[in-house]
Amino acid sequence: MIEFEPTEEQTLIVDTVREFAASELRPLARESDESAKTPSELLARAHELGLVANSLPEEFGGGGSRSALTGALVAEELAFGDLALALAVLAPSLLALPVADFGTAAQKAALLPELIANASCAGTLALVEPRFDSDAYRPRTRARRDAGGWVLDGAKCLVPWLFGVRHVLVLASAGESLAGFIVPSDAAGLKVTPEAYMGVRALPLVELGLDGVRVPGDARLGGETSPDLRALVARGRVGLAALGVGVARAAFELARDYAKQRQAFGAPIATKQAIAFKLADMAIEIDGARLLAWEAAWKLDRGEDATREAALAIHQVRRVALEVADGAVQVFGGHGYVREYLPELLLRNARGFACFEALTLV
Amino acid sequence: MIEFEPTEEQTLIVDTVREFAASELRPLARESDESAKTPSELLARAHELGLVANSLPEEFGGGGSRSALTGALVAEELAFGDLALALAVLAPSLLALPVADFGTAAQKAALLPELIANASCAGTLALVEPRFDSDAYRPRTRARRDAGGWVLDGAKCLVPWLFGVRHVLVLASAGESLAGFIVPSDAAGLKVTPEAYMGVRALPLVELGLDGVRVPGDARLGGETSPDLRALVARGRVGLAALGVGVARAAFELARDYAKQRQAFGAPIATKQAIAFKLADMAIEIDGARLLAWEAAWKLDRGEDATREAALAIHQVRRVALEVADGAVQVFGGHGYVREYLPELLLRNARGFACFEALTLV
Amino acid sequence: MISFDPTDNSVQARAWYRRMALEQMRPISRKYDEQEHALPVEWVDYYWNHARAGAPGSATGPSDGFVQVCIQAEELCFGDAALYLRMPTAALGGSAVAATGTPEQRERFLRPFRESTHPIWGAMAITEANAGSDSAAIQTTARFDAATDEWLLNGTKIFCTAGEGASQVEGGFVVVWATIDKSLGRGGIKSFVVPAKTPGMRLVGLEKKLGIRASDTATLVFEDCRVPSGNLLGRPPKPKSESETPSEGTRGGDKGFKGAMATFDASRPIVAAMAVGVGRASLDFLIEELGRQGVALRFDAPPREVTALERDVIDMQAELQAARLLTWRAASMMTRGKPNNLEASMAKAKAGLAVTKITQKAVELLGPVGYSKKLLVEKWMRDAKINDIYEGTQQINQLIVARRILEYSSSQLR
Amino acid sequence: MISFDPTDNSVQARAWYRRMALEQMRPISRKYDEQEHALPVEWVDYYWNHARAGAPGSATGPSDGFVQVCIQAEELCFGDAALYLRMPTAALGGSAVAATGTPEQRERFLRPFRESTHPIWGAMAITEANAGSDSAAIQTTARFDAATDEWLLNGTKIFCTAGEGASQVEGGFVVVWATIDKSLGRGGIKSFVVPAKTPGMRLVGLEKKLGIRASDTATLVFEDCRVPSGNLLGRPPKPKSESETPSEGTRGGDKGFKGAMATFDASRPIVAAMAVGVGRASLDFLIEELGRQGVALRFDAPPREVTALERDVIDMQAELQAARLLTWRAASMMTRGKPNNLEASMAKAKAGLAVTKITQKAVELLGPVGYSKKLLVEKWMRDAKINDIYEGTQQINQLIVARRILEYSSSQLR
Repeated sequence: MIEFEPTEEQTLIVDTVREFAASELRPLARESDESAKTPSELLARAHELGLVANSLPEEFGGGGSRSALTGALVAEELAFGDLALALAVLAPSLLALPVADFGTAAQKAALLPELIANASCAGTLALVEPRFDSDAYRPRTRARRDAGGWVLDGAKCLVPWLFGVRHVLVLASAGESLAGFIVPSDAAGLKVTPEAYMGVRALPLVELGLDGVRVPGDARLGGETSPDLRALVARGRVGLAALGVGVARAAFELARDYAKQRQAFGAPIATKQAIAFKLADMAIEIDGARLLAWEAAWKLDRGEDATREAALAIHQVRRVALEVADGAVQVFGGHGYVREYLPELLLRNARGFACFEALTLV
Repeated sequence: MIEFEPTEEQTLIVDTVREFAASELRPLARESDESAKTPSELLARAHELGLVANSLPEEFGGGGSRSALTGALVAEELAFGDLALALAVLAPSLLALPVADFGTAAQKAALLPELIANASCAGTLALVEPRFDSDAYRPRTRARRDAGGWVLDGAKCLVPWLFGVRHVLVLASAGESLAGFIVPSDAAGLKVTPEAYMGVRALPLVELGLDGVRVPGDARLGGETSPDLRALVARGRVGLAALGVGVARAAFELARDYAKQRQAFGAPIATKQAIAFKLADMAIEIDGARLLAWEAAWKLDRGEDATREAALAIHQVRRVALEVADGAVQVFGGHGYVREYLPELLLRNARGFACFEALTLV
Repeated sequence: MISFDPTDNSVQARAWYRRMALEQMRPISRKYDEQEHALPVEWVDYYWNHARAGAPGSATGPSDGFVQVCIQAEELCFGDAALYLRMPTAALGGSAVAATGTPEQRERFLRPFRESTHPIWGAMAITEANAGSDSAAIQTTARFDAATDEWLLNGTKIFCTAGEGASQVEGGFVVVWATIDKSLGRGGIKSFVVPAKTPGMRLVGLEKKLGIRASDTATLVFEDCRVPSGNLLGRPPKPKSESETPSEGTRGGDKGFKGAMATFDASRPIVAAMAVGVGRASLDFLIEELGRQGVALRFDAPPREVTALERDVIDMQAELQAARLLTWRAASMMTRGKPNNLEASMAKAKAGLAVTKITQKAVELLGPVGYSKKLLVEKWMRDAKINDIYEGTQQINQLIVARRILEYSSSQLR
Repeated sequence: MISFDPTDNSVQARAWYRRMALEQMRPISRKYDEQEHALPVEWVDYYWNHARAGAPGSATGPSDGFVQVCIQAEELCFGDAALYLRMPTAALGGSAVAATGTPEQRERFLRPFRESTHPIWGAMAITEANAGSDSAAIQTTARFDAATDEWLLNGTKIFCTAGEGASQVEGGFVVVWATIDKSLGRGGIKSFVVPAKTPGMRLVGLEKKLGIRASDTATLVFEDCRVPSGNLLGRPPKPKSESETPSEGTRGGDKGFKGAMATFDASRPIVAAMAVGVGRASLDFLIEELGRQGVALRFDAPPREVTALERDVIDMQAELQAARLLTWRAASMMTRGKPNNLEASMAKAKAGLAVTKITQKAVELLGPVGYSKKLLVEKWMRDAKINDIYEGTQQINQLIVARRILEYSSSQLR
């Protein structure tokens, strides 16, 4: 039956996360952006909440309730608090979910307990590459077989790199397929360089140089099953789409509240059609984009290929998040341009969705 | 010096044409659209005015003052009256201008006197082809040499075909270059089928089938000089851009006047920001598009390659003409949807610019 | 739970209506676009005889409720929106009777739609020359004649969809909005059922339109048109306190302007679904035609290779699906009995605009072929535009959304 | 005649400023974006010593007049918009003095900009916490002290561009908008020149901003700040009829609110030109970078092959050029002494919005590289956005355009 009401359980989770975002993320948003730092206590508190662990298999200490839809609901609420901190809080899933989905028994046993138990973020994922036409499906980073193992060459960027990272899942082209390799963070030939971007400044990001990085044969995610990881791209896009909806909603609500309170020409500016209709369009576009993200997540949960739905959702969100954040700056006028208020931060963050891929997963 | 004021002579011409468009075109717009007919007396009156002849060489009876910029000014004014009738009125230039620009002495002598003297439209031009990806620069209609002459094969559409057409300039790929062939309208193998489109209904248009149409060697425009006619595409785009600006301006002015007069909720709807700002945007976009068209025309008049400028102008006009016409329908509300008022006609006409190429020339 | 999985009933209905769209409607689309105002007899007869009872389905199985109604509207407008509007049904007039009529009125006016031996139509007459979006400005009057216990209607209504059928064919009816007391403003506006062929109701014209030409958009004049008091929709209210004005207290139906406006909450998702249907007709055809021309559309093309065409089509698909899901959400709330005024207007605003653009874009992307009358793509562009205008223009729906999200009354945000 | 051919003077100036942009500004763009609020000494000194006198050119040859000023602004903002705003010039304060001051005032306040031995700045202080777009709501007061023949200014001004330099460096000045009588509304608003370091004028803060971080956007507080009566801009008007209020008749300068607003007709084309400069920086870089990556951009690609990239770039180019030409048109009218209020707002509205979108799109099209701090593309996006906000937001300029085209007064269209 076609329905749009979260389950009671989902509603409970959403309420909890909303509260968490309001009390723990939003108040830190500005300060973390200015200092370009993720407060480490935040990760500990998020770990307590079990946001990531809840999705991971019970046998390794997780909650065992995996749902992309629930993940999308959670992501939106976190990003409503702050995008950079949301990405940081969810970062442990970057290695944990692929290992849970595609890993060999040995890989799961070796990595999941630590990823679940550890409050710091022990694993990450590297997909995007530092070129204008970074292609999620066809990385130029290549893996070739050599002496029973693999050699990786290439470059990655936009790799979340929180304190404590011990392994990075490097996505590379192995022949025609998209393969993943679990690379220790101190591997020889791996060069880690911190990066800075216009937005998500609180999230530590690095560029990775891979210069003949050698890993053993069993470092390939899924080992001999040689899984094609294209599905990860869709999981990333659905997660990002949900985050983008959260960013847009934050911008919309700030703009709405400001417009009702700000006076000009003797009345709140929200009473002007130019402002009111802009806010109406924002609300409509946000709801439409959210439903696209939900549909893609729902499809993932049914175990179906969601390449198309995820592409549509992220396409829409890229536009909507940017337009809504830009609209919020516009509603705030001069105040939208100064860092005393949040709209400019939301605009910088919103623009990131144009190039983000697999910076989160559901 | 960078300036935006037409010369006195241009102003005079514009005033004349504006008057002509107001008295002769606009009043016939609806009726000609409904009956899908160009009133033949209109062509005669336009001929008297010398709109086309004015641009043609004096030695054959023309006015000898060729200017793409003046042509653009004239085209806008005519289209402000009505697009279909403007295209009809300007149609004699479709063969005359290319012959004047590229023709051999023999071609000029054979064709121009008739094209200039005759009130009916003795010549036309065939560029567009009946497929979704009709390519102005690379027609699929091909010309191959055969026994000292040429054989043409292919299909054309959107060919203006007013009463009296005796020759059609068929643009075809001759090897790698864009060549033109002067084909008698009764040539063997030439099949002429009337067409109907959503817009410009008053303009008679035909599809041409060319099935082994043979023409002598001297039928190639320019003869042995084998000129490449790519420049014609730019001349067409500039003319169309100017026409599009005229259509948009007609829609804008109708919407503006209606909005000031139409009452809702106790005041003219123009006093609502949603309507007023839409009108402001229309005015801004129209002026911007006009300036792009002028710049491309100015470049043509300097004898420079205007491929880029013409592409930018037509790109902009395609969007602007459609958006403004659609906006006018919206401002008129229900009245915009009925054929008692002009906005719906303007919308249908405006959409045509997406596929028009060389339906007029400057 | 959140689910995008239609029930078996919906799946079955979708297939049933889709076949009807393709087999019964499409073949005569062009014909009745060209023969403006002609009655599409073959379609009217087919519908009356074979489709009136609705799609086959399990009465006991789970239903998507109002969402299924939207799916049906989408499929039929995927066929032809103009023919959809010409279907012999009670249409918006029926919605008004169903939503605001008494049980007796529902029975009296709607039964013929089940039992008549010939096709009949219902219609709703609201708009006037000087009352479009501003329904409260209605000038048509209803005066009570106590001597005969009748209402006398006087005024002229325009843009009345299905107004020819509803006013001229015995058994149908027109629901007419009229004011019983101009001094009461909105409070004075009531709806009256005027049966077809009632003396004093005259069909004076049919609009020639941009699109939906098979739909009869009528101008109706009412001159001392008499209807029994029982044709005022709703129950005459209980006697009220003396402070009430007599006209409001003793003569008005219990669901006046507000009740009538509330039927928009039901009709707007349907209009949105209709828009989505037209948009899908265009988009599906475009994709199929490009396929026939050897153009594959990829969702994973390398960034530097993505064509403008591909990106346009992705955009059209995303916009269409966003409009559809917003529509279904508004409908689903309706099924659950939740207030959906905001969501209904969101769906209508989004669908009207998105589909206007999608159908315009489809004409563009198909070049001269798209602009030609040889295909239906140009017709769909003309048909689609009405969805951005009727049942509240784009601007009116934006206004409603804005008021809701800002929690402003209609006097605070005008 | 219609011509797009710049004069030799403009061509020379363009080349001269472009070289300055590339050689003097670009190398320090990132540095002063990061060191927010630091004085870009090398640039300030360079400008003061080498560029203040303007581009070399022929005094007798034909000039593009105000269009050339726009070309200059475009080139310098092609270099760096923030550094442009930090140039030691009289800036908007100077425009106000030039437009509304007496010859004596022009001489007194502007001469130092030619003769000072160190760099100095001018600024304009209009905006207040509760008076943004609504300049008429200004709360800063000017009270006349007949005893000393001085005006006393009291109030707080925000968003004052170059307000640090203008208020703190001897020789510069701030033009302050203040009301001499709140009961007069707009009529009571006058402009006062407050020389740098005048007691009672305090710099209390500098805004941290999204972009243009090298520009000092100041908050200035005025507490019983005294300026001589001769610092009220404009000539004290001739005695008027008795019906005039004394405050308006005897103390006000002859160019009040309206005169001050008219300076926007000159400044808006310049802001538009600045926007175009930033947009061009982005677009030129994008095209060059794509070229380096082997992506050719065609204007004549076959329809089915046009890439999304190509179409985006064509769109960006058309939008940028439309903005530029609208700007030049408004400037050209200014040169000819034609009223250009409508055209100036058109240019500003178009350029602000177009360049916001162009710079945002450039970041997108360059993927992670565009979003990174390694390039200046992300900075240009941040810098560009201010053009959609200051000198009248997008919305205010739309409002002005709408009033003009509808011939509505500010009370008819609010």
